[in-house]
Amino acid sequence: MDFNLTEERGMLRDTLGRFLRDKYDHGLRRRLEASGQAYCPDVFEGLAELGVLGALFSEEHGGFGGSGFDLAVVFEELGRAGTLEPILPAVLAGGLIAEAGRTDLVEEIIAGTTVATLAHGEAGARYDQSHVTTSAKVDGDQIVLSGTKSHVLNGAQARLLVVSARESGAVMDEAGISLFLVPSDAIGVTITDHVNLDSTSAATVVLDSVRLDASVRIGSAGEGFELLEASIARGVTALCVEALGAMEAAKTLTLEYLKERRQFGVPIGSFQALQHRMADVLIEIEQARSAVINLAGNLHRPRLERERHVSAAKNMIGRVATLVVEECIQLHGGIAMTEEYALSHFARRLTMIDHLYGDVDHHLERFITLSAA
Amino acid sequence: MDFNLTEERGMLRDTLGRFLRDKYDHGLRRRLEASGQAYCPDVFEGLAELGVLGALFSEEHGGFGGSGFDLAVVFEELGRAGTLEPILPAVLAGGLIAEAGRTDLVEEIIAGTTVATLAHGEAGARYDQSHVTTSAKVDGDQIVLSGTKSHVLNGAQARLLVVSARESGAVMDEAGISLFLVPSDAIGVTITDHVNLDSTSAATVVLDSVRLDASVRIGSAGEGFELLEASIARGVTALCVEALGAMEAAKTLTLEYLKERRQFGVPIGSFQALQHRMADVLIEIEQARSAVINLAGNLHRPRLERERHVSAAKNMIGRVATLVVEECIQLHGGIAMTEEYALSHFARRLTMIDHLYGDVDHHLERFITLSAA
Amino acid sequence: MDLHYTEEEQAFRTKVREWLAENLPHALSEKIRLGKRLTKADYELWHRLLNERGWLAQNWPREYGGAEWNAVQRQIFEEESCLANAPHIVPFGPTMLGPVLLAFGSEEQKRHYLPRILNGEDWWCQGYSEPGAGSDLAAIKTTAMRDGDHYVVNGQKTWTTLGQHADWIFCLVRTDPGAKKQEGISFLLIDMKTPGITVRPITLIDGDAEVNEVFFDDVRVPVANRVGEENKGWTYAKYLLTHERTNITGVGFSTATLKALKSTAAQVQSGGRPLSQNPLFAARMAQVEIDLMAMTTTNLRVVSAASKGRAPGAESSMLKVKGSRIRQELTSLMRRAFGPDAMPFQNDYLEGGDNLDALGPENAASAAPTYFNMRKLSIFGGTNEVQRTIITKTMLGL
Amino acid sequence: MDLHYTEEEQAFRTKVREWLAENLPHALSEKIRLGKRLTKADYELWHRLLNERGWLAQNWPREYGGAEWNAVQRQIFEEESCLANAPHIVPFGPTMLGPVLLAFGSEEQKRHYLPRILNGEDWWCQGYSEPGAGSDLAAIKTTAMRDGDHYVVNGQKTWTTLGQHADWIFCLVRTDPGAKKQEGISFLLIDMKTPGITVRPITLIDGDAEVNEVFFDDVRVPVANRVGEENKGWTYAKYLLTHERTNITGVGFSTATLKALKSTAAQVQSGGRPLSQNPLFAARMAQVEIDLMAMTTTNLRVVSAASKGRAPGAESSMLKVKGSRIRQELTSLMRRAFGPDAMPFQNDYLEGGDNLDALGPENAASAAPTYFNMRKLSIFGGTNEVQRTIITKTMLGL
Repeated sequence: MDFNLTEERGMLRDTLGRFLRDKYDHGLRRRLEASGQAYCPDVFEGLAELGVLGALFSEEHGGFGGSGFDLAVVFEELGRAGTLEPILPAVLAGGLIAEAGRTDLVEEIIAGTTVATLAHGEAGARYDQSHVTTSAKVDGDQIVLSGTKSHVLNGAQARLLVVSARESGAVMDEAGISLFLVPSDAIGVTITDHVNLDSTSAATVVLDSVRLDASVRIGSAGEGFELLEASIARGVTALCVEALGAMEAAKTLTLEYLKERRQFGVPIGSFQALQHRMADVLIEIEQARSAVINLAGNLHRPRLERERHVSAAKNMIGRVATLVVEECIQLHGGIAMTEEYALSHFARRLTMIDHLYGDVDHHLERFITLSAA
Repeated sequence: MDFNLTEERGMLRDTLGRFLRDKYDHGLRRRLEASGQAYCPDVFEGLAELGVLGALFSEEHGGFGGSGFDLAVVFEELGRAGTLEPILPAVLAGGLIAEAGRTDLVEEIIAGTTVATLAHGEAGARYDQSHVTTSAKVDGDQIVLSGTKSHVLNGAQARLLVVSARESGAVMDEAGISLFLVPSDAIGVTITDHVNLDSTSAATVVLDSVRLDASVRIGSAGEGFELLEASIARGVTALCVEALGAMEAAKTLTLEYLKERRQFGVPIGSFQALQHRMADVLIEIEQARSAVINLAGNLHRPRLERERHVSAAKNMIGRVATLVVEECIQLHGGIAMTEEYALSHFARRLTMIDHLYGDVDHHLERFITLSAA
Repeated sequence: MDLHYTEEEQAFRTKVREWLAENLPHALSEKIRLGKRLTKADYELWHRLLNERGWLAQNWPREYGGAEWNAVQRQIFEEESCLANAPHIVPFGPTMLGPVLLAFGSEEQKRHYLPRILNGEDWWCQGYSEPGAGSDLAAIKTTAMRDGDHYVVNGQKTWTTLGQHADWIFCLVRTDPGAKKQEGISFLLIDMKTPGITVRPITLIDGDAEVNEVFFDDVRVPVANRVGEENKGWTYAKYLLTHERTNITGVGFSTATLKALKSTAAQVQSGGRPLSQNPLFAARMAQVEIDLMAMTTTNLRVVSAASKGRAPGAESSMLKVKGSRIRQELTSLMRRAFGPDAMPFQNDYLEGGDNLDALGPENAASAAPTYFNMRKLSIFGGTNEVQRTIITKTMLGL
Repeated sequence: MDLHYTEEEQAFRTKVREWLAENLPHALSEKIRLGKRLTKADYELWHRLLNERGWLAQNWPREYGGAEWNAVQRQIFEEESCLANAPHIVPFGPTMLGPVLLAFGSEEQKRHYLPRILNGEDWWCQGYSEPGAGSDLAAIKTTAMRDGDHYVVNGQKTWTTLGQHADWIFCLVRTDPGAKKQEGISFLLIDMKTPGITVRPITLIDGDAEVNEVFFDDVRVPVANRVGEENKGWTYAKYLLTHERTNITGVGFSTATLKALKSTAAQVQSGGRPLSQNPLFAARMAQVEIDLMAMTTTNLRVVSAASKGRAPGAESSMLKVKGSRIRQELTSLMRRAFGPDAMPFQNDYLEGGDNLDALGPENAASAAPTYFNMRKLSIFGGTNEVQRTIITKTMLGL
């Protein structure tokens, strides 16, 4: 047992942390939003240069990391800084692109010159990962894709989409789903951008008889679900760690506020009722950290074990995030409800993470099902 | 709308309250237990004289009350005093005996000369009210009862048992259940006593081919469930109000302790963290009170409305009771864990009430089902 | 003991319900249903309609154009309004300032200001909170120094709800800086057009700008605009706060939100069936419904006592804490119900009219913003922590 | 970063598991499984078996007959013991007093007392708490006045666990009544057979009498029985408290209880199916399992740091609060699982041997008593409130 980071990971964490503390703050996020930018290209480039994207991929795929703990190191710092740059899409889509053997594209992703994302969600799917109605029809040696994908993270900034579509089976079947590599400028692809409540950017992607060479299929026909689930497991790991970082940021802001803010002539942190509630917040954040460690450390395990930890961690993160958000706002008072105070960003991001890839209840039920299997 | 008691009920509450404050305390309960007595006959007689049992029955049945609010007045005071006398069994069995037209027996119950109880529970039934395996076989103009009844409240002190038994149908069917009036000294009846964790007395009743005249059947053959459910609704009302009284007692003890007990040189009630937790306890007790008022005020309504309030109140009482028990113990510290301190009785009674006629989860699910009906 | 409304009260409910059905404009109720934001014109329209019926100033006496309703009637109106998706009344004029003027204003002030509140000439806002004061409401730093027939006001107010629309602001100002905290405060009525006043909207976590900062820079206010005596303003402020707190339970809001939640959960599909049939979600909904059933009765108990003239004590603090928790839980469930569809931030849709299409279900856009907005319930009007302290001090006598 | 046990640690686990399988008497593990109470003889037997293997004094150095295990090894032993339904070690001698004597005792004291702890000659109990002290542990009123070669002890201790069996008690006594609270305290070893000592068992809410009051009435204790310096006892007490707190997480207990709970829920029928398939009960179980999975890792993080010599700070307070909550939740679920069968108070069954039949399922009798007993976890060893204060003071520095 060893709960220490390797030297390399420790160095990455330190340089990344320093870089973000220098470059990123709530003011930057607000400027980006005011100017309608989804993220800051300079920062994104800087992150790529630091090797943040490379850390997401194994050496085999051209990176220098790829394990759960590599994701952990990167995303805790990103979460703490509250970045908007498209790193999560690289986790969700990148592994699948690597799986397809397209090391050329992975290289571009690692270099930060190509943004790739996963186009999987659909209207009415809620958290059912096998809910796929977008159709993929074979026509000679071509594939024709038709359907609409929702909540595609950084869809409008992506040059490459990994699209899930159904080749056979009914709407909720796991079998029959395939994954396809689709350039965002392919004929028939229409991408409509929107901003999320947490300032991240997402898009609706309409595929209107998009005709591509059948070689864009990743893996075997109708057998994409397993790959997809594994990729989402990595995405959820990244999200959970990001949430942990955001919790740490919220905690730091709140502890500072409790010390600085005076009321009735004393710092509000001297009120015992607030102290004890803050203690519970701190305890639960440690629990969240442990759940995340468990997930990161089991990401390479066989499916059942891995997914049990995915659901355990996502459930824990969802619960603790709500506690952190609601308590940190309450312990602050009105100031925390203003958009110009940084906590509001972390509160929104932490809340929205529960809406991505399954919420507290979804993963609790899934944990029960997986445990019985 | 009027949330005040009628003058008569107000008087009953006041005299009953005064009587119990005079006669009942934790010392009496402990002496009863030490001497192996299930309850105090003197107090029981006194309660009957005050009209406590008469208040449980309508004028039609020889009493002078019988409504939900009559139960409420009586049981809040009983709960606050933490009495062990067999009044709840009179609610559970009494209404059914009245239903059977046996006003002679009801008179004895009201006078306190006869204890009657409901023998309905069975091993393995948990909270499923229609789980009845005890069989009733018609043999000419006789009925033969066979089976074992569990958790029969004051079974060993009762002279009359209302026994549920199955005349037809499968183990969980509502149809096919009948109710029978069985003297506890009938041949083939064996009653084995035990004490519950909350010092109440209960028994296991074995019916070994108990042969009785068929006239002991209450209502029509196989149609007893409806009567039973209505009677249990009254019993649950009594239990919920009793719990409310017990919560008030626990609250009073805790508020006193917070004021008197000093630590670090000040009363522990001056610690803000404890104050705020106590405030939450007080708020939830008010919620419990309202749920109980809703139930008492809807006890005479049609089945669906009545039972929705039964489940809402029992769920609320279960949740609040756990909060009250756990917080009042914690706010006290070690002293609350000693058997000689009165709080320990209220803690045990409040907890055991959740184990009677359905717990928090059982009634939440039942509320959902009833609401969908 | 009788849980049920009297025939008179039921008839009143029917009257309210029928009037709402006939008079509430569809465009307004649609905005409320979809959680869109109301414009100044929307509120003004609603106030005008209510005033035409005599229902705008519900707790004023009839002789001043009020409805003279008791607490039960006001409660019934609130429930019916919420269920009909009617806007709420902007409380600052009719509900808050009105009673203060009636109790403490001069005859001239009553004659001048009350009709203007009713006919919509004056939109009022509240100048109580100050930056840095928080729960310590009496920590007022805004000063009003006497200069002949005027006070010269300097300082800053904050969290001024809908102040961007206001013509007038009622303010707590410090007129005796030497006095103890709760003394030396006066209650001033200030025309927002007076030179030296600046209003700065604060964008909140939900993207809305419903509150403002108001800056006073040598603002000259006639002494005649003071309500009651100099340095006695805290008394009037406390009177107002009591009035403010009566409706904080939000039973009407919660009842309407629960209804909307159930209908949403029946529509949203999850795991191949309606979300309402998911055992965990159904349990969460049922739990809050059971809480609300009890809360409704707790509220009626207090309201019924109040309508008989008994003033609510620690009870109103209990109602505030529990009422805000239930409202927060309901809006949290609404957010959860929509799953990923609660993520898009559709500010234009929420601000706009009928011309914009929603991304996802039409009522999903407001779910998460409303959840965030409702966090305020446990903060303003005395934080839930302050309420807990009131509750225990009352019970413990420590 | 490596979540998994080293090969060495895994081999250690196997060794412990095999030894338990071979040596734990069935009669003992049955008592634990059914939640029955252990007799003095039961504990003595278990101590003897452990001592024969050299595993009784786990954190003592080998030269004194200890196992010299690090924190990870102790954690592994605890987990395996709980899963095997082994009794816990009565900690007062081997786990608590032992380390204090090793650190602060005289050579003579070590040579005399340590072997007697190991071979079971002396059963020790703890004289820390006093009536009225509660969380304020240093508020010690029991006095020890010097009289020649003796101290004369007067006062009262309480919550003395298993003191009814004890031969000796280690006590905090006040030797300088004039000194400040945490000064003037000494650490005395007192023979329970000394005239003037009275032990009164306290029956607890679960019907058990596991704790006692101990009264001292002019009890003469040789000065040689003092550990360390006079008036420095608080230092030794704090050292001991740190040792006491390391195992308070109860991961082993919780893991074993979760396993028993799952098996119970699979057996109990509810609504025509096993309770384990009831969505709400399954959700409660899964929720606490997820909490425990995280807690286990939190604990390992602290334990692993401790085994590398880093002293746990606020972490042990966090472990205590969360660990006690999980244990309490698990025993609460166990009680709930049995429904009405958790009601009968089967004191004789819990006290007795194999000859008595249980009413209802054999492991139902202990469910509610254990639930009540476990309320103590958030009270003793520093209440959870005290722990929360430690956590925030550490983080806030206020």
